[in-house]
Amino acid sequence: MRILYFAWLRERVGVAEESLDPPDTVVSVADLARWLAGRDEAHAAAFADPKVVRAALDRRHVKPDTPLDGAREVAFFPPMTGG
Amino acid sequence: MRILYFAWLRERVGVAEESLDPPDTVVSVADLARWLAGRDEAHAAAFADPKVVRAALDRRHVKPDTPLDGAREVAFFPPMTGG
Amino acid sequence: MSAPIPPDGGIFQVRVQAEPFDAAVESARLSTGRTDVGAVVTFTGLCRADAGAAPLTALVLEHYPGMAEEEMARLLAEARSRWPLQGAVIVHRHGRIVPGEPIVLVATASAHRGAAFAAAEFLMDWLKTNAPFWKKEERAAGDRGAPSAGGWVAAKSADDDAAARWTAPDDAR
Amino acid sequence: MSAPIPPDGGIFQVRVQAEPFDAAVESARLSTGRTDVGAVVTFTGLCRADAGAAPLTALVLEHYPGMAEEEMARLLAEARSRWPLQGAVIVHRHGRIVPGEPIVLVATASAHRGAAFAAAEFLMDWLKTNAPFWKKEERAAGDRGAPSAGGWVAAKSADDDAAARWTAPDDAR
Repeated sequence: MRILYFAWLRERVGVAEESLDPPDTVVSVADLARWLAGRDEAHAAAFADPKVVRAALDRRHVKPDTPLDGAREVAFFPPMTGG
Repeated sequence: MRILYFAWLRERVGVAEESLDPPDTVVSVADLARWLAGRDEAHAAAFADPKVVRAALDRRHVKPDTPLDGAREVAFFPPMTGG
Repeated sequence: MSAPIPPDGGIFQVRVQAEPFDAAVESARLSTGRTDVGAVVTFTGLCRADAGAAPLTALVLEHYPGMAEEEMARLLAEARSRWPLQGAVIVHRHGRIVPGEPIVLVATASAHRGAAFAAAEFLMDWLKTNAPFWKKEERAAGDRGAPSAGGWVAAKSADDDAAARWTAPDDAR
Repeated sequence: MSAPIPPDGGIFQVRVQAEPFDAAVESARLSTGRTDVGAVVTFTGLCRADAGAAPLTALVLEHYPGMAEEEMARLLAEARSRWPLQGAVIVHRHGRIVPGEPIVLVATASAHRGAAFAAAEFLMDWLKTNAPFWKKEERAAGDRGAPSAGGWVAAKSADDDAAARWTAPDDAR
């Protein structure tokens, strides 16, 4: 599974992208965020406040309880500030 | 008093502008319209339906009951269709 | 980088002309050389063709010289009193205008998009019902299907409704 | 006089680019050579300067390549499903943008002004909250007064409110 980070999540994790295989217990997007937060201090800092973390599954916005369901690309980022 | 007509009011009256001195009994814009309508058939045709006649006094929109009050320029025209 | 120009230093202009205008030039003027403008909204109204037995060949716009400019200036002043604008331009053409040509332009500039959008829409709505312009249709031979007396376009109640969304800018109407 | 182009023949386009864009060219394309377009609305969002001890020198826009274009296309499709548009263009820049430069353009074309205005405002409101772009502030020496962690601009609740005026385009958020 390809995992992307943007803006300050990217800066805190320290990489823009990583390839990981989460265990079967990781079912939803929120599960994945929690699992990532447990990996090391950098990930923990990125996911410290789940309320300001948004996610996309295969390039579509999703809610935290959305099942990963074989997605190939998961992205985490703060609320958007374009426009 | 300078009286101007626009659009189909101008076409019906037959002139774009005329200079007239209404009698003292003509107090309001509506009085003036009625007085003009009585002048001849052309004016009568222009003012046949008062609901679709708008007026300006010295280049400001006014309601029919507005007193002429020494205005130098009175204009009559249909509802506007610019923009 | 030029310094921000204070809000009062902006361009506020109304114009009535027979010549076509360049919407791009008119709206670019509102932000060029400035760093305090965050949003520019430009509306261009164009003459549309229509189908049928006697298609529209042109609109001929009559206006009330003098009052047209004054009324447009009053509408602009009203918009400025309602929204924090950094610039605004209204250009309205008169005379003969063929399908595809622009008729009217409204451009507004503000720090934020909400004010720029609202002021532009307000100005268009009120221009339609308050600016002394009248459209006459010129149609192909026969003049069949002209919608109203002598080809004059009838005022739309939809325009009155649009203008009524905003409370009256003065108590005249 | 060219014949009216059927509504499906219009230009509908989204673009993400580092280069500045020409708002005039982008919006002119929507009506040029056509006689069925009655209204063109163009919104340009620009980078503003600010005052203070450490003035803004630039915004650096990060985006999610691929998803940005896809999300903008989804928003455009949603706008087309809501209003009878004859054309629409969205251009969003990424990279370093200095005060006075344009960041985003939305242009819409329709037969009537109501649809063109509403669609342009809808697209801007939803772009702000849904298009995957993030602004980071670059400030003069000292970086004092940066509003949030590491200079990243915080999302405004006003933007969420603006987007919420329209019902959600999908059930994802």
